[in-house]
Amino acid sequence: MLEVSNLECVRGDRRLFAGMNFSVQPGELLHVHGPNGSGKTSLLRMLCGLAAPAEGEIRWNGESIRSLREDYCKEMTYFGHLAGIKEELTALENLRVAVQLAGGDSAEDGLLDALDRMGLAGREDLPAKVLSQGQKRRVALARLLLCPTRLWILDEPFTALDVTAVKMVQQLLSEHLHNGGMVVLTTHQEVDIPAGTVRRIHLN
Amino acid sequence: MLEVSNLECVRGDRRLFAGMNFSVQPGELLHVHGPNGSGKTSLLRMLCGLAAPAEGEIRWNGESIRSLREDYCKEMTYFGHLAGIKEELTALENLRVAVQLAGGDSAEDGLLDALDRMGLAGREDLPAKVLSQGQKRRVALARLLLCPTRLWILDEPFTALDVTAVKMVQQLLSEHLHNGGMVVLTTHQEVDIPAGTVRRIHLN
Amino acid sequence: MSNWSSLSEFLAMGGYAPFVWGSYGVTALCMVVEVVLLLRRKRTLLQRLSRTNRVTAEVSKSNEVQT
Amino acid sequence: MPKINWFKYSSPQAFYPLIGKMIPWFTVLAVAFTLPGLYFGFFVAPPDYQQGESYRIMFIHVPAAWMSMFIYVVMAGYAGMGLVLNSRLSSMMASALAPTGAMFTFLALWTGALWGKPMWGTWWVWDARLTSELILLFLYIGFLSLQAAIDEPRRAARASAVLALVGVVNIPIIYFSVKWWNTLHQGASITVTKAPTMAASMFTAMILLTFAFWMYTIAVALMRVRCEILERERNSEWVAQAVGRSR
Amino acid sequence: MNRAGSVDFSLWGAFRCIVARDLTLAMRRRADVLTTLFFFVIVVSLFPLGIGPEMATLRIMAPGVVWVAALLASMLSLERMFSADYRDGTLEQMLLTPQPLPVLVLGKVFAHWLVSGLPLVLIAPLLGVQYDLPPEGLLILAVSLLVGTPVLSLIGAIGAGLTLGVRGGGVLVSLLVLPLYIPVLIFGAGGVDAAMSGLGAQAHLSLLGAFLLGALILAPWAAGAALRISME
Amino acid sequence: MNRAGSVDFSLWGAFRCIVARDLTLAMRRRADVLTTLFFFVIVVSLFPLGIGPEMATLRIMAPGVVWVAALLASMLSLERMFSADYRDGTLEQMLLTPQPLPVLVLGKVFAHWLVSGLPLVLIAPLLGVQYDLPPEGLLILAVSLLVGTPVLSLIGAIGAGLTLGVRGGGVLVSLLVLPLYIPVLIFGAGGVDAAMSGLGAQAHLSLLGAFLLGALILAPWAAGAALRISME
Ligand code: HEM
Ligand SMILES: Nc1ncnc2c1ncn2[C@@H]1O[C@H](COP(=O)(O)OP(=O)(O)OP(=O)(O)O)[C@@H](O)[C@H]1O
Ligand SMILES: Nc1ncnc2c1ncn2[C@@H]1O[C@H](COP(=O)(O)OP(=O)(O)OP(=O)(O)O)[C@@H](O)[C@H]1O
Ligand SMILES: [Mg+2]
Ligand SMILES: [Mg+2]
Repeated sequence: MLEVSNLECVRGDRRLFAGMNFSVQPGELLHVHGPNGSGKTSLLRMLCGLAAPAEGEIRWNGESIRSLREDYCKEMTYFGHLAGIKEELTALENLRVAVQLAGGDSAEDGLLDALDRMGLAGREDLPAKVLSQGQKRRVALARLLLCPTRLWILDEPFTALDVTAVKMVQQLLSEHLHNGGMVVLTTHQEVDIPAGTVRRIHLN
Repeated sequence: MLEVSNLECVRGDRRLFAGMNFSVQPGELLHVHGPNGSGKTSLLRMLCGLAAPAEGEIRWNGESIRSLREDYCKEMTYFGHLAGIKEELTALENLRVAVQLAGGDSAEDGLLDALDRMGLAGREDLPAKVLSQGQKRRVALARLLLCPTRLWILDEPFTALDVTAVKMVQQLLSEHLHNGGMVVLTTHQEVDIPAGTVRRIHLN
Repeated sequence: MSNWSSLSEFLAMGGYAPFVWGSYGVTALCMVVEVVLLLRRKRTLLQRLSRTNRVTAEVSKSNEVQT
Repeated sequence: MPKINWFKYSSPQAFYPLIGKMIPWFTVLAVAFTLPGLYFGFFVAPPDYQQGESYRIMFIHVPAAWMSMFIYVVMAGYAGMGLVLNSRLSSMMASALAPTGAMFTFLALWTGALWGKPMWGTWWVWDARLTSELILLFLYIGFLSLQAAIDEPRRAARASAVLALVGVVNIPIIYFSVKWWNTLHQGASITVTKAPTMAASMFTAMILLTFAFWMYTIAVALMRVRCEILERERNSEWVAQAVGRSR
Repeated sequence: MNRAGSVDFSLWGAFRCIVARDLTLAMRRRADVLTTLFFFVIVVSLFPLGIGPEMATLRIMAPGVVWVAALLASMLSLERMFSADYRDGTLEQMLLTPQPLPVLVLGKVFAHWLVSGLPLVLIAPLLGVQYDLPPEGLLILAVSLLVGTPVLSLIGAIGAGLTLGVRGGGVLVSLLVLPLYIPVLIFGAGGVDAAMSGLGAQAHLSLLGAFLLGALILAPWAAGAALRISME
Repeated sequence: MNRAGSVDFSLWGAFRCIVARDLTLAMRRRADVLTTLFFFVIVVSLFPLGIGPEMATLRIMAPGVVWVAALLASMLSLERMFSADYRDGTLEQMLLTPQPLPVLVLGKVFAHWLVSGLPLVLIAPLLGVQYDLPPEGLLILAVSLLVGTPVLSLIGAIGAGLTLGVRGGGVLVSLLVLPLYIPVLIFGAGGVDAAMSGLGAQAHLSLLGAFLLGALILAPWAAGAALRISME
């Protein structure tokens, strides 16, 4: 369970938000929304431990994520504005490295299967640099299918995806919630998740 | 008037499309859509003269854009996946340089006004690197308010924009069409333009 | 009008064998390697092309543009 | 206004079969020059009274050095044509010549070094001619690396064409600079000297092997051009047919 | 404030706009400017450490070492000339403006030289003193760098344009341009040598001047062509 | 195929995975590997052009020049160690994997050395020949580079980590790491000098070995910390 208490974020001269409290329980999706520049990305980077909060604490199952560090990473997957795809590696190799380092199961069949589900069948052996904007994001998202982590932190996962792919990802999120996973998400599009509890935080 | 005849696009081993014909008349919006990787970006880059077609020709008012080159650039504005914003310059400076080079009117008042309309009032003097994803795109889009070009070529202009900003841009497109402008656009979201003719091309 | 009375004398090159044969040998080697590499390149290329040809033919058929 | 379409005159499609027919001829010619060249070089030409047998390196050293320079100029010419006339075949010829040119440059350096050890007692001196040959090798390597670093063949051809043209403007400048640099300082204690009085048989051997190298270069370049054509035109109908036929 | 309307925006205006932009950028990341300079100073100072402290040897080497260091410093800063613009899309926009490309390129090269070449010229005499160069040597060193470094920037622009977006561009560019830099090196260092041995550096400097003229005329076109090719 | 389950994926596995990944990347852009090498060769060849062709002078300079060139080549390739990963977001992901960061860093450094250090060691004797070094000099040159270049990569990793995302990082990194490289340079070049003057290079080489050991133990931690700071 992810708990946030009294969180404050300061960027440059500006205090983006302060005194933020919330928690995410298994089976819950937290949709952080707000206009451009309201601090969504900043919040998510704190939640996954990349940035340090100005004030307040973030706890995972009761312990501060700063002290857990690698143990927290074992249970969390972050997907940011940057897709984390190496242009020279093929789609398959990209996925394999990501899964291996995350400690997931990197059997060849599973990888191919995941790419297939993301609509990349036949592109597995193309270097990522020749893939289109949306295809690259799909490769990155395929990781979600293979990492057995409980908390997903996704920063605008729908960017550059076409309608089919957006549906696919929403379906995936439902499944994850259904299995007791947790999701923190930002997006400017509408989220339509059939299963699980959806909660919202509005930043301004 | 933009005319395309018998256009063919080859990327790597793959022929993305061939034998494409269409024209864009004043007051018309052409919405290119299609799934990820169908060749929308490739098409737009050819239309603005950055990439050369494998076959076929693109004409502006009856002359090939290859031979017109700078004269064509005078009448065309391109907005790509990359926003074209220098991180170290402030929002205002970014806009000023872009407008000056495009040959538009770079009076200070006009620039401030445009940034204001894009919802960046009070951020004019922040270096672009501290702006959020969406705010950067807004700075880039402000250019459209100041460049007196007739043809706009926009590759996913709504990416990372919040709801208010999307509405704003759609309003802007309507006005442009109303004044006899032309627009070529890709986006995975729905386009809702009150004025002008909207035509669609579907790539697959 | 031969310069050499025996094969071994020919091979010895008046004591300069490593230099002379080193030059001629490397030259010949480079040329042979270049030709072999080229032949191999052509062979693999033809194989790959005839394989991908079928695939692209199908793709371009389904890639008709609809306006 | 009808524009001349240069593609038509140098279309790869038209040349592909022609090239196929030319390759065997040049191969035969290369062999036909090599054999008598080697015969003259080893069996007719007498030993040098100063250098003994080591001078026989000259019969490949000098042709290799000549070729390395000729090829660069020819390559730049083709590259320029490819860029200005936008003719695909020319830029393919340019990229087909480069590896062979680099090889001859390397060979000139290699054979020169092997000759230098017995003659001058050292593998290398910073003499003008030697240094400019080394720089030529760097230019070739730059050309090849640039081409290797760009995946899109069209872009690779055009980018390296610009480089080749810039290089060809620079080659005379580099050559004279190096020459002047070297002579302004106290000259290196030994310089590349002409062979004393060259016997006719020596000259014949050298000329024959030069022709052999030429023919070899043409044959190899044509072979490479055939591969390039196939690679760059792999989407066209005629390649599909040609490939079908050759299988 | 520049209140140029859309009509009378001249070539000179475009040139000035680019130079002003690039200088502003350089001022925003002042560290950049200083680091080129420090790189130069450090490389020159490394040699005595690698070679040993005898002044006689060092004096012979001085012009060569300073010039090679200038070459390397100028080459390293090349990467910055276009690649940031390429990555954030401003270069794409620049190619699509109605201004002639060679003028824009010339503007960028000039700004680049002001930021990375000029400081070297100014600091070089100081380094020459470290190597115990006589006054006439110091003067010619500075003058030869003043005439030579713009040539380096101009030639470098072509290489930088060609390697844009190419992986490993940073090192590749050195491979492309270093051989082309050689004449500048030879006449630059040679001029200082000549001056020190009392032969007069006139000839060397005039040749450097001729290179500069040639490069000024040809390089902007070539670099412009290179940029267009890289954007395809 | 590596069929490691989520449980038994060991430190060694993580190390191997990173090394394999980086070597694959290097093979994909083979030009990169070669360009570091050619850069080294070209820089070494530039010096005679700046200084003059006398063999006696050149022989004295040789160890210093080769070592400085190795320093520069290794430093230039540093930029590649993390910055591509930083830009495309893979570094961010790497920091968020459950593997200990120093192990991942060590993997990256090792791959980097294989690609950019080892080739220098192999080609250095050839360049020594151009400078007319005697055989014992050539041997010690190669050995000292073999022990010294990994130290350069390790120290460099710290600098590369610290300058990530800083504009003009490429030059800034040189400013940070060159001073740290100096001891390696002194003992590396000094060893060759000593061997050539018949004093024996034992002492120099052992010191280089000690540096290597120290760097192996400390640098991965420091570089890991630098990366975390850069990502904030
Ligand atoms: C690495 C060492 C060497 C290199 C790079 C080299 C390079 C060259 C080059 C570029 C040429 C053609 C020059 C021209 O036609 O203007 C040439 C020609 C020649 N070289 Fe070398 N050379 C080397 C060593 C030697 C040595 C050791 C000798 C003999 C002692 C030698 C004898 C000759 C001769 C006789 C010619 C033909 C002369 C002429 O046509 O003017 N070279 N070499
Ligand atoms: N160093 C800084 N100085 C001043 N303001 C800063 C600094 N860094 C960030 N900011 C401000 O903080 C906000 C950044 O927020 P963030 O990137 O988290 O936005 P976001 O909610 O993700 O927006 P978007 O929807 O556009 O992605 C912006 O308003 C930006 O102007
Ligand atoms: N060098 C190449 N080799 C093979 N395929 C390539 C190459 N370059 C591009 N492609 C293919 O061309 C397509 C690129 O299309 P493009 O980037 O125009 O897509 P798009 O329609 O803009 O997609 P998106 O909606 O994801 O932005 C992709 O399918 C990609 O795989
Ligand atoms: Mg954001
Ligand atoms: Mg696209």
